[in-house]
Order: sequence, then structure tokens, then C-alpha cells
Amino acid sequence: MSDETTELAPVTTLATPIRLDFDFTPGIAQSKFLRGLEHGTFMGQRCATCGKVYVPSRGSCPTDGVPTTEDVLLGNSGTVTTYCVVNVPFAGQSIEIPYICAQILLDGANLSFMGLIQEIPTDQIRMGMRVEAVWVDEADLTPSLASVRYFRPNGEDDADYETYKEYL
Amino acid sequence: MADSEVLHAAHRLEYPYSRSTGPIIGAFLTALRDGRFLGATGSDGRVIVPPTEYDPITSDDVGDLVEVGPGGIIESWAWVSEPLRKHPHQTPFAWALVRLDGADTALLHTVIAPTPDAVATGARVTARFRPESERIGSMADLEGFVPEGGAA
Amino acid sequence: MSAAARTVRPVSVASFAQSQNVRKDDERNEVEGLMPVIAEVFGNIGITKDDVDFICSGSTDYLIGGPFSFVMALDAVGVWPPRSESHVEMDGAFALYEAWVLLQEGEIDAALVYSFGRSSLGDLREILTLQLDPYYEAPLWPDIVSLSALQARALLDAGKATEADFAEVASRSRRDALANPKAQVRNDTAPDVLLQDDYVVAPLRRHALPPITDGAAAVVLAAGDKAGQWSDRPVWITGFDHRMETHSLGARDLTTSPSTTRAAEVAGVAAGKVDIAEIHAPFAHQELILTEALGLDDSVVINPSGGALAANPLMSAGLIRIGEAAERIRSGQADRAVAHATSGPCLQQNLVCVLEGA
Amino acid sequence: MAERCAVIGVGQTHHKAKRDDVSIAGLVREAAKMALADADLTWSDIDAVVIGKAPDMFEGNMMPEIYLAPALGAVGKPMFRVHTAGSVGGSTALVAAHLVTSGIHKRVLTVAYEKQSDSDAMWALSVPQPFAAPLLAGAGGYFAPHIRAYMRRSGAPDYIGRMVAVKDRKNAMRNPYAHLHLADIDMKMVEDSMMLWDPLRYLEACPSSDGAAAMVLSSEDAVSGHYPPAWVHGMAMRSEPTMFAGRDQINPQAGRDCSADVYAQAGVTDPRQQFDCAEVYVPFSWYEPMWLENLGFCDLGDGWKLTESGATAFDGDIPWNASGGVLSSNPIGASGMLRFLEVAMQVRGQAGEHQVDGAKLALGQAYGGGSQFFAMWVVGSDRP
Repeated sequence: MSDETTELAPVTTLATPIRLDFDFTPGIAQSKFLRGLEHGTFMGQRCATCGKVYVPSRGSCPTDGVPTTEDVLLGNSGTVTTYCVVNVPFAGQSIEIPYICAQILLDGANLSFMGLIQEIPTDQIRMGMRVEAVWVDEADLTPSLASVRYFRPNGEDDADYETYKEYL
Repeated sequence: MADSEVLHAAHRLEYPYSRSTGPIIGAFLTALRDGRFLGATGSDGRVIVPPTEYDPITSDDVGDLVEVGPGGIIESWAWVSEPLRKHPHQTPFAWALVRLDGADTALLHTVIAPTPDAVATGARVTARFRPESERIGSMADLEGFVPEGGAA
Repeated sequence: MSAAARTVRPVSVASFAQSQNVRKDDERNEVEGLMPVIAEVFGNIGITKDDVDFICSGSTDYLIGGPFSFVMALDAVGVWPPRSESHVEMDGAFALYEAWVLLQEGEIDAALVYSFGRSSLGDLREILTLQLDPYYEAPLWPDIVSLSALQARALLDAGKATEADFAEVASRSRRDALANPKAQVRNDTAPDVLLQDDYVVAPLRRHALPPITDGAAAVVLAAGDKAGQWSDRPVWITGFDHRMETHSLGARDLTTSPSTTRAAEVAGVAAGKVDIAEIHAPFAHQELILTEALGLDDSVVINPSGGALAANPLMSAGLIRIGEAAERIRSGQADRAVAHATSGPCLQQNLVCVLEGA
Repeated sequence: MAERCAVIGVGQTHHKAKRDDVSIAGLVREAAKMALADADLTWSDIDAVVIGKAPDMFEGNMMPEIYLAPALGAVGKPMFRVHTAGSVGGSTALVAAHLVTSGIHKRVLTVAYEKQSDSDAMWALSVPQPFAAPLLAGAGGYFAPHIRAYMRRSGAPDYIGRMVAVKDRKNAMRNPYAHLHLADIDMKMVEDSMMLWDPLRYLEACPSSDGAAAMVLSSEDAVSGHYPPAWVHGMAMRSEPTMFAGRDQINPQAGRDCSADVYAQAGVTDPRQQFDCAEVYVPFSWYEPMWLENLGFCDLGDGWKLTESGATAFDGDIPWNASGGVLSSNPIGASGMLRFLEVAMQVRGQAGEHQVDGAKLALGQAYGGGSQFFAMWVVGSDRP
């Protein structure tokens, strides 16, 4: 016991750290997509009922509720359907702000996904812009979206609004 | 063929939650840090330990806080011969429901004893607190209960 | 109580399906695990998702360690066009209760209920600790086996049971599971052999614990004309209730289950002879507490499926009790059955469903 | 047939960034006790309790009905926990209401809450998982591209979002429970605030709040309380998948279907004319014009014109979010219930300074997930 009986403040907060460990699996269909990334390709799956191609597929067609069974190799380019410019720093962020975050509809796919756009000033991005994936060096490819460094303009003319408006 | 294999990876879910205690839990933990136990008076006059803002049966607001313990009796217990990594003791111990002297409900904590033979329902135990310098205002300020008479 | 005065609209458990219950489903994600179960529960009675008016599911994010796990699971159903749909962060038996409530109003006639969970991904003895009081209990990390052992000890101390009784329950459950191809732990081991098991947390030996199980289950409920169209022998829910107890273990009598008794009263368990009961008792001693609380005598066949001791997929184990009880009636093995589900440490919350053949 | 159901008691906490004066139980009890007092009832008068909140990872408390049962008068009673993402506060109220309309219970307490300051909202909403895409955008980054798509599709000028941000914060000045009380709010202040996710500025986004909401619902023969009951005229839920080919995220089918269902039940054919006010889940300013269209208050593409005209302002012909809305208080799990509760307060005439004069029929809406889960109810001062 200390002589200088410094009065402790009453307890008002309680630290309760929680740490849990899991063995995570993305499942069969997503593993195929991720293995595709490991080879520098986008692998989607087609629903046999509605014919739509999902990339990545989580194993089912979200509207029909049936397994997506047919593997479909997609192109390396796609169209920016919409986008935003991120100006806010947040925990876990690895890219210098500001940067462009876009919904990209890969050629041959029926669903867009979110991707990073680089090699263009943030004020020049447009809806409809044609972009292509830039991959990490072959030695660094992993079964992860980290294998895609970013997307960049591929030089083609912008896609017509009518061609992608149903994907907004 | 590696390419057909389903992927797996370790996933760690981790966050350092920080909780505000409110007045009743805060008072209990403050007293615990001082090496004392507080209970709250429930709607029918029963003394509830550990105290919550509400009676555990009727949900009415609790009344005054009163001091209880530090001795009490074991109402039930369970012997852990192989502690889990997150358990508060890494040598064999007992989880126990201990009704402190002056309390009408039992507190969940641990009994520190060398063997299960030293633990029994109905047996008297007393609190063993951590050294004052190590107390932070949490349930872990109470190291555990020990059989009265000092068998541990 | 208002429930007693009310006329219950007959609702039938029209179809039931469950996955194979396994220690670890190493390959499939939630959607992939659920799809065949949903397909089977519809296929059993020749319907599709378009034939149900409401969908309700039960699951918990903590089994997978990420938020919103129920959201993606919806893709196993294909909710398009948009559907009336809801989710409870509870066992599927409670999701079934929500669907049953909606069917009571007479506006809709059919519902899909499903639940899923992979118990194998994390450490359940750590995960379930997060259900406890976050200030006084969870920070000490008491685990579900230890808390259940406190309850078992209380039962022994009260002279209400012996360790041999626990072994008897475990032996019978796994022996009965031999006839259940979906069960996970199936064997014929005599109680005296089981009593040679080590304690995991005394007084609970290995055999008194449930297995860790990955699995999913689904039920279709039907009312009105659909009940008859979809089944030659509708299985009617004639009573349904659930009740909660306090969270404070130290303020409870752990040797009894007053919430089960109350739910059984409201559900009308005692209104007729009970042929079988499917009781959700994850730990062997809990079956003894629940059998007494439900007021079941020796003539009742308890857990012919093997119960949770033979397969305990978290979030589905309660829903499976309802499905298993219904199948026993549909097959003619029973005319009246009780199904039970539990939640929380030491049977804190209990649900009772009474099922009857036509 | 379904029984009638009425809101006979409401309660809510003072919402703040950090309610560090209470425990989780203390927070929910603050709202629940207020609702009981409003209904002139005690814990023992309640037959069942239904709670709702967003992911358990906000507080690190799994299936919290287990811990909260004795805090909410649920011992010996049925207790239920709903989780439908951001719409959960609304769907929780609907599950509770069905316990009454089904005739099973006479008085049900329903509570929704979030004590997100126990952790961090950005973390809890997007816990990083293996193989997932690198965290690119954060919460608003999911919605900002859809806002841009709406602007493109409708031709809305860029100041519309700022108008909503100002309007809702001005409304919050009339609501003592609101989290944000920005006395000096104006278009310039919003424009000067940081651009977070272009086109979304800081003051066009909702705050992160601790808070709880509670209501007592009753059957017709059990009505009590200090104010006249708010009668439930219609209720509906709709869900659609998160992502699918051809999905319209700006005007989701599930929202259209849900409103069509609830309007049919309530006999509403012209929402703008027939409703006296609405509380609609607008976490980012641009969701007001989007939901105006989705909910049929105007033609497709005209939502921003309604906002611009002042129709949705406190003194407009159809005030939206007179309470200040989600833009002023956002205890996520409770935000949907607050919408349902606020419209009940309006038709009961107990909204105080933000009371819409003579409000008799009103719409409460909540949505969640990727604009895919919808819950709505219509309440009125007249018995249906």
C-alpha cells in the first residue's frame, strides 16, 4: 500500500477485449474464382436457369436459388457503371486518398463489382469508361483480389449509357 | 490437384471493446478494486450480488447498495482439470456459484483449490483478491475464492 | 392468459429436411450447404419457392465470425421477385414460431423456415461465452461446458439424479441414433462403459457432452387448403409457446426448468397422451430436467432421433426437434408428440411445440 | 381474422455519440421504462418482449436477449430477437405487432438499440474476412456510387442533397432526443464540410449514435396510456437479394412492393395527399429524393423536385422526418424503430415541438442491407 493515498477515480468503463479464431472457407464456387485470380484470370459461373453470369459466384444464383454450375472465363476489361471518389481515411485503408472506387462490369458478366481505378486523375473518371485489370507480378499472384492491383482506362471509347444502365 | 481444392484460411475476429458501466456496475467494480463486495437491494428486499440496475426476476429498479461478503458458501461447482486458454486460471480450479454472506443470490467466479476434494457444495469459502497494485476495476480483481481455513 | 382463450388456427408441418450432420463440412459455404436442404424441403411435397408466402430464418453471425451471415444465406432461396422475409438471431425453432404467428392471422397460408450454422469453424466453448453478461461473466470466459457442469452438480447434490443417469441418457441417445442416418454420433455403448470416460469438466464426462456439428435444416408450414394438398397426413401444431428465465445463474434453481413448465402449460402438453418427445437437451443431464418440467411419464419415447447428443448443429438443433417429431407422426409411429428447443446457458429459454396427427 | 393493434406507449433515449453514463441494460431500460410510463403500465402488465438490433459484433454480446431478459421484464415471458440488418428496428416492431394482431398477446413491449460506442461502427459493419476484397471504400463508399447513378438518371442538381441535410438538421433542433443539434446549419456549412465519398459530404451522412427506442403495443381491449392510441393500419416486409444481374439499387423492387402492400392494407392510393407526414430511413441525404420516388410520393425522376419545392420540409405539405431523421440520430439497430415510433408520436399528438399539425395518418419506413430489406407501417389516429 502506498503512503501517498492517491484517490482512484470511480470505475466507469471496463475494457473487455475479445479475440476469436476461426477456420474460414469461402466455399467451392468462390474458391474457383479465387484460384482463377491466382492465374491472373476472372472466373465466373453461369446460372443454368436464367443464363446470367456471376463473378464471383458464391455458389448459387441469387434470384433462382439454384447452384451455378457452368464455369465461364471472363475478359480482362470492363465498363465503369458508376463510381465515387474516396476522400475519407479509415482504419484498414491501404491506398492514398483521394482515389476512385468504381463499380466495374466485366465483359461477359451480368453483375458489377467494386474495384479501384488508378492511372487517371480523380476528376476525369466517367460513368461508362472502359477499363482493364492490372495484375501484380506473376510471382506475386495469390488466390485473392489482392492479385488485381487496380483497373485503368484501356483506351477504348466510353460505353453507351444504354448498354449498362440496367446494371446501375 | 491444388486448383480444385477449396481454400481455407485462419480468420481472427478481434476487438478491444470498451464498455461504460453505468452507476451500479461501476459502484460494484469500484468496491471490488478496494477489496470489498457490494450487493443491491431487490424489490422484495433480497440482496442481489453482483448487483445490476434491475431486480433479476421482477426487473424493477434496485434500491440501496449494501456491503456483503467477503466469506460465503458454495452453492454449486464444477471442476476444471484442463483449463482452457482463456480461463482465469491455468492450473486446475473450480467454477463456482458462491453466495456471499448477506447476499440472497450467488456470484459466478472460481474456487482456487489444489484438488476437487477440497471443494464441496455448502462449504465455506472466502475471497482472495489480487494485490492492490494489480487491481483495475474488473471481475479479475477477485482472484477467486479459497476454502475457509486456508486449505489452498 | 390470452393464449388459452384464443382459437388456434391449425398449421401443418408440411415438409422437413435436414443436411447430413457432420463434425466439419470442410468445403461448402453457408449458401452451398443450405441449397440442397431447401431444394429437398420443397421437393418433398412438389412445390417451389413461389408457393410460400413468407420466409423466416434463424442463425447467428458468431459461428462464422462475420456480420450479416444471414444476408448472403438468402441467396440459397432466391428471393426474387421480392418476398416477405424475416430473420431471427435465434435457433430456427424460433423462426418457425414467428412464421406460425403470421399464419395465425389467416392472411397467408404457407411459409418456409430454415436455419444453418457451422459449429466447427470456431471454438464453441469460447464463442458461446459471449452470450453471458458482458460485465460480470463474459470477461472471466466461463465456458458452456463448465456452466452446464455447475447445473449437473446441482442436480446431483439435490439427489435428483446420478452420474449413471447421465450415462444412461447418453447411451440410449446414441443407440437410438443408429436408426437415424442423418445423425452424427451413432453407436451402441453401454452406460457402464461410458462411465469410464474422463471428466471434461466434472461432473460431466465426455459422453454427457453434445458433439460439435455442422448442419442445416428447413421446414415448410402450411395452413388452410394447402395443408391438405401438400400432405396425405397433415401434422398439426396444436400448441406452441416459449418462455424466458432470468440470466443470473445465481438467482435460478438450476435443477428445474420453470420456463419449460410454463411453456408446456400454455402449449397444452398435458391435454392428451404424448407418444414421443423430441427434447433439445445438449447436455445429458438436461434431458432429465426437461422431461420432468414437461410432465412426461415413462411411457413417452424420448428423443427417438438420438436428440442433440447425436447431432447438435447450433441454431438448427431446435428446429430439427420439431421436424423429427413431425416426421414420426407423419409416418404413423406416433399420434401426438412434443418438440422442444432451448437457448442460453443452462436452459435459460425454452420453447415447446405440441404436434398431432389428423 | 387479424386483431387490431395500437401503439399505446413510446420511449427513446437521448441519443449521443457515446452514452458513457449507462450500461447496455441501462440504455435499453431508459427507453423501455419511458414507454411503460407513457402507457401507464408496469413490467408485469407486459405479455411478451421483442428486441432487435444490428450485428451482435457492435457490442460483442451474442444473442443479447439472453443477457437482457431480466433488464426488460421478460422473466417468465416469451422473448424474441429479430435481426434484419438496417431495417431491423422496423421489422422488430412488426414482429411485435403480429404477436398482437394474431391474437396471441394483448400487450407486447418492443425495444431496439445499438450501443455502438462499445466498439467502432466502421469495424463492426465490415469485419475483414479472409479472401475478401481489400477494404476499398468504407460504409458510405457502398452507397455513394448509387447516389451518383441516381443523379445521372434523374438529372437532379447537386444541391438537392445539401437541402435535405439542412432540412433534417433544422428539424432536429425541435427534437430534444436527437443526437445532432446543429444550430447554425445552412447550405454553406454543408458545402464546406469535408467531401468524404464524392459526391457525398460529411454533413450529408448520418452520425454514429448510441441509443434505444421502445414501444408498447396493445390489442384493442387493452388500450391504456396518457395519449390516444396510434392504430396500425398496415404493415409489410419485403426482401430481395443483395446482388443480382439487373438489380435496380436506386429504386429497388422490394421497396416498391412493400409500399404497395402496406398502402393496400391502409387504403392509401395517393400517399402524398393521404399521409400527413412520414418518417423514412434517410442515412445519406440523397436517399430522400430516391425514396420519395420508390415510395410513390411522386413520379419516377421527380423526387428531387419535391424536395426542392419544400414539400418535405417541416412546413411543407408532406413533412418527411420532422424528428430530424437518421441524419440527426443513428443508433443503427434502433434507427428503424425510431421511424415507426416517431410517426406513432405524430398521430398521437405527442411530438411536442416537432408535432406536425393535425397529423392523422403517417408512414414509417426502414430499410437495410444493400437497400434490400424493407419494413413499413402505416399508423393513424382513427381506428381502422
